[in-house]
Amino acid sequence: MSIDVATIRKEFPILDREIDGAPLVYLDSGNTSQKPRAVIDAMSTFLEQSYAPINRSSYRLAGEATDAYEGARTAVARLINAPSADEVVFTKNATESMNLIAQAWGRANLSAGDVVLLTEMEHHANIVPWQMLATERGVDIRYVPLTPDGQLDLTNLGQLLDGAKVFSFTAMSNVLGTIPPTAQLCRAAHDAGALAVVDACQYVPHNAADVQAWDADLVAFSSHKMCGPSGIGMLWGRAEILDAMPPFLGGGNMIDTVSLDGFTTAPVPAKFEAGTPPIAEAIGLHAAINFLEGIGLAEIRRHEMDLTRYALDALNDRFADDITIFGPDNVEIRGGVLSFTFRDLHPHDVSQVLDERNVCVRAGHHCAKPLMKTLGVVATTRASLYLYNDEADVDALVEGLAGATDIFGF
Amino acid sequence: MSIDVATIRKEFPILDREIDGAPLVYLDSGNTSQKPRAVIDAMSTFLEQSYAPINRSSYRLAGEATDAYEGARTAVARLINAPSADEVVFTKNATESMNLIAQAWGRANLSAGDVVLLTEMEHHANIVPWQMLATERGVDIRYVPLTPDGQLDLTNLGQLLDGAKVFSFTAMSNVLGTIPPTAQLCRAAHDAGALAVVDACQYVPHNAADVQAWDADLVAFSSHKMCGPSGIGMLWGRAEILDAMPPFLGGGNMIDTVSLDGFTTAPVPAKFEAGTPPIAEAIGLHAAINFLEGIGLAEIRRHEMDLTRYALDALNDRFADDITIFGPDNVEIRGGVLSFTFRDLHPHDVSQVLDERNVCVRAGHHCAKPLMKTLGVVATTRASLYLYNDEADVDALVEGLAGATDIFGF
Amino acid sequence: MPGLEDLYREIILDHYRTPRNRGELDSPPAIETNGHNPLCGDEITLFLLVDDASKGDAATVSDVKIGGQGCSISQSSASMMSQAVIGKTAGEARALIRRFKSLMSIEGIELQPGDDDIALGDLEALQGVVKFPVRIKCAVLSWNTLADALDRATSEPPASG
Amino acid sequence: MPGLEDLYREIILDHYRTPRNRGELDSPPAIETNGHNPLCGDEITLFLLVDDASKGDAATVSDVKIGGQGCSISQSSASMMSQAVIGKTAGEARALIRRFKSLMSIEGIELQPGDDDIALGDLEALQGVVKFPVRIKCAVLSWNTLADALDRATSEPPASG
Ligand SMILES: Cc1ncc(COP(=O)(O)O)c(C=O)c1O
Ligand SMILES: Cc1ncc(COP(=O)(O)O)c(C=O)c1O
Repeated sequence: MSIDVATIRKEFPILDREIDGAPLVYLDSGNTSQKPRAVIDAMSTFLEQSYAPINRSSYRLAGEATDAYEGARTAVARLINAPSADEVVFTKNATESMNLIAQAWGRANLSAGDVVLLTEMEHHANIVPWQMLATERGVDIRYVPLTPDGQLDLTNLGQLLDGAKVFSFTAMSNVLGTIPPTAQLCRAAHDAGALAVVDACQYVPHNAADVQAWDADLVAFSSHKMCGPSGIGMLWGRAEILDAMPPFLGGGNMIDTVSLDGFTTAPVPAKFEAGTPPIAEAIGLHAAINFLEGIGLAEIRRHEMDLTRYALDALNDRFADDITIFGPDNVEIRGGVLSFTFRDLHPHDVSQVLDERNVCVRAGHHCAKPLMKTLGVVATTRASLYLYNDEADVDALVEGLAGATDIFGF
Repeated sequence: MSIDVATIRKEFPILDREIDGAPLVYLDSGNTSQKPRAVIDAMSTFLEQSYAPINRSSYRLAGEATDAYEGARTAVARLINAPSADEVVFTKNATESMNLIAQAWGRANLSAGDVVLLTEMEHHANIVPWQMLATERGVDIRYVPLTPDGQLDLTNLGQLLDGAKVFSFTAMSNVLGTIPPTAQLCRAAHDAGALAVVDACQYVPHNAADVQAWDADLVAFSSHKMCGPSGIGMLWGRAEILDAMPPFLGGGNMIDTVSLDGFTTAPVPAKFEAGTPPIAEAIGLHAAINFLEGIGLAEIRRHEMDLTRYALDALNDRFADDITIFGPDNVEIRGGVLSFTFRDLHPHDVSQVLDERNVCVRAGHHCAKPLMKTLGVVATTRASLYLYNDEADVDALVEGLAGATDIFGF
Repeated sequence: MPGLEDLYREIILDHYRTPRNRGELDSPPAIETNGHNPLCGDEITLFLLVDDASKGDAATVSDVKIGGQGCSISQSSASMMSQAVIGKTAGEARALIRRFKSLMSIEGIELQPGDDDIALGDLEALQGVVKFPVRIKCAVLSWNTLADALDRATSEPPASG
Repeated sequence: MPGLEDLYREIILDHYRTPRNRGELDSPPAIETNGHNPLCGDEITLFLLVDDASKGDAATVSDVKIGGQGCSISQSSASMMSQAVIGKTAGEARALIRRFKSLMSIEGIELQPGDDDIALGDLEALQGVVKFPVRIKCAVLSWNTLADALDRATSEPPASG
């Protein structure tokens, strides 16, 4: 069963946009995804007819808005198969979710000499918050190394986990596409007595996620990468863990009571949602989840596997030794993210030439500078695929790259 | 010169909504404001035609999105007369801005025994972050008391500021409407060698703000209270202060470089904007600022002064001793926020009865529990006015309150 | 939409205007428990006196007094509750809590055999609250506080003296 | 829209394919400065040798070498820059930096009298970059690095020996 990309494309108004007469070939969804009409409309309609504060006022309009906001929480829980919607915290983005973990859980649980295990393919969002904590607390950070084809090298995992209090890793690399064995890694973490934290930012938009099957402890992801609005992110955590964590940001909504002398906190999730939350954004996110579920996450994954296979073959066939695509070749364990170097061309120049044909890719370090170092490059060009991409998009990429030859005369 | 409320109302689609045949009387803007069509349309159009990542990719669409996002920053700077747009940081809400200050500035500058001066009329967002720091660092918090009519009692300000490292106060109370002499308070803070932090959450939406005239150091406010989208807040700070502050959240965009061993930070404002920001929200905020500036902040303030006068008189004339309205009576020093107790009725019941007529007010502690204690109440009913409210809205409030008599039979 | 008369039934207003069992009890021997609603700031102080606490569910609720401030719904609910539980055993009071919370459509309440048969009496008047979801928290505040108090009363070592 | 030919002029591609003054200088006596573009990860290492540093703006740039990696724009800009400043005084080099950054539409550059008359030579070819705003940072990276190096060269005490 493959999805009907032509129909899906019609749902995304921006894909109709032409720049200088050429259609948009959007291959930067790993960065941020485009939005279907259902999401845009859900937000406008809400703002036009139903916008109101949530959790604070008691008139009907406010009650309805609160229900709508909480409805989004329920949808998120369903999407990742969380046991309870109360375990879903809304943040501003996955980065805030990771900082919340590092700071609220980290400060309460880590002290000098404790070990945090990360991997060499993490996004800065899963490195810098821990490094900040490391500086403050004298915590040690270790990294799981990579195999030459861009998988986690788990040979010494036991040793690396020895003494670790937390193992935090990405469920899908935003550079290599690599999908590590998340459930196995969570088990290993638990066997070593460590907390299992999953950066699911790239995984959730493209796969059927199941936090219970993973047996993860804390999971972070973002709305804007899964057809939802910007300005809202998610943190899921097991109730016992979230309950035991101290608060992160202080202010309205997260309190139980406040006096001049101190405060007590509200129960989770309110405890971690200080201030006015992204209300309309939660409504848009709910529409995005309904949209993705309507198509089917497993079907989306299947489509992306097929398209990734197509792209790997098309690029390798056409450019042979002129292109180096990083990450595993087996699409069973890689998502639709294709980072590559092309001849001696700098990614900025590659992206510039592609942009001339409206092919949108990202050139740079992809917020994964340590990984760039491991790969021995300063930057890569990255094309990333989503449910609205098709073979024509990949073909446009291939043609665009071929065109680069003319300009630079290699 | 008064504003044309009838025309302004037409710009707000939700004000056309009727519930059970009655029009909406929205008197909860102090909580969160409604959105004009210009804001809703700016966001939809952006999502339909121009959505792209900012600061990360180099194709044209991304370049345009980055320019649009930065354009919002320039608009914010203009709105508050900041010397430079680079001093404007986008956060998720004013609460995050306050936490950023308390944590990034506070951790770097405060230690045991240092004094933080607040006031008794602060919102939880300007109390709890400091209390969290106080617990962690052993910092002392003092509070400026209030006069019986709800102004700051500045009699002992010098003494209270003695030894204070920071004086953080609201430029307009969200409960009392009180507008303290902000410039004078900033001067007093500086004379005492303290940092002047202003919670301008209620001020900026309703007044022409000028951070340079205030001579403030750090200022926090929210988009959703000023006709802009939810999910985005602002922090303005003097360049030297922001430059010297350590980062708050770690991740993508806020770094200069990252290795396995550590990271260095990007210049302000990127330093404080970790992760994918509220992109479409910044676009909507820009439209909101244009909308407000088109009408004129001084004109909006004038309208609200008139309407507040009208409301104070109408309520006091009609209900005399049956109503107690808190805060100063002089509209020169109060904004359009009317918190009151009505007979012996509990605010929840008052709000319920008003809701029957579609009059939306907030009942509760308004995220200012310490102030409730000072006022000697558990909760109040609060009607808060904005540019789209008119005398008919106030009349509906008065009639609704009169109706409460029938039900409870007082 | 449901009208205000569904919410503010006469019997509710009566309990609101003339709350029963308002006051305090000496603690100890009574158990004093506090509850509050963070949304609106309502506070309740509940004093519970149980005879023969060591008997657990078979112990008797011999007195209840209510203090604190709240809206008509939370106050009348507390007042009716106090009337309903005085003289009951702890077990019967717990069953009534379950029955009432299920009436309020609170999720996750597991009714036990027989709970459905418990007579609600005046409390039935609060049924209309369900149509006003934001007010449900007001109605159950005192009941949650009672549940806390019962747990403490029947688990704590008896007050010495 | 501007075409790629506006950006990738032949002279730029020539400097990109055959960068001038690539390499290193002993440091000391040369000043070594690093610059990078956080957006794309480009890095530049600039070695600057100045004669008679104590003369300040009158000191002479006697040699420049460039290392690091970058795109065609940043590499060619660095290459052309190195050619343009070798032999100039520090003051002339600073004037050229101002002139070039103003060509790139960088805000806040205060041109000084005479700056406008400075001949850009090959550097003129980079003018097209302005039409591609995201690439401006690439073009000015080496210039900012040179500015740093000049400041350090003419302020630091002369290397002993
Ligand atoms: C793997 C991974 N983790 C974390 C992030 C951070 O997400 P956000 O920018 O939404 O906070 C990203 C996205 O850039 C990512 O790809
Ligand atoms: C005076 C004041 N400060 C801070 C806040 C917090 O703003 P936000 O909820 O947007 O973070 C509010 C709004 O509730 C407020 O009225």
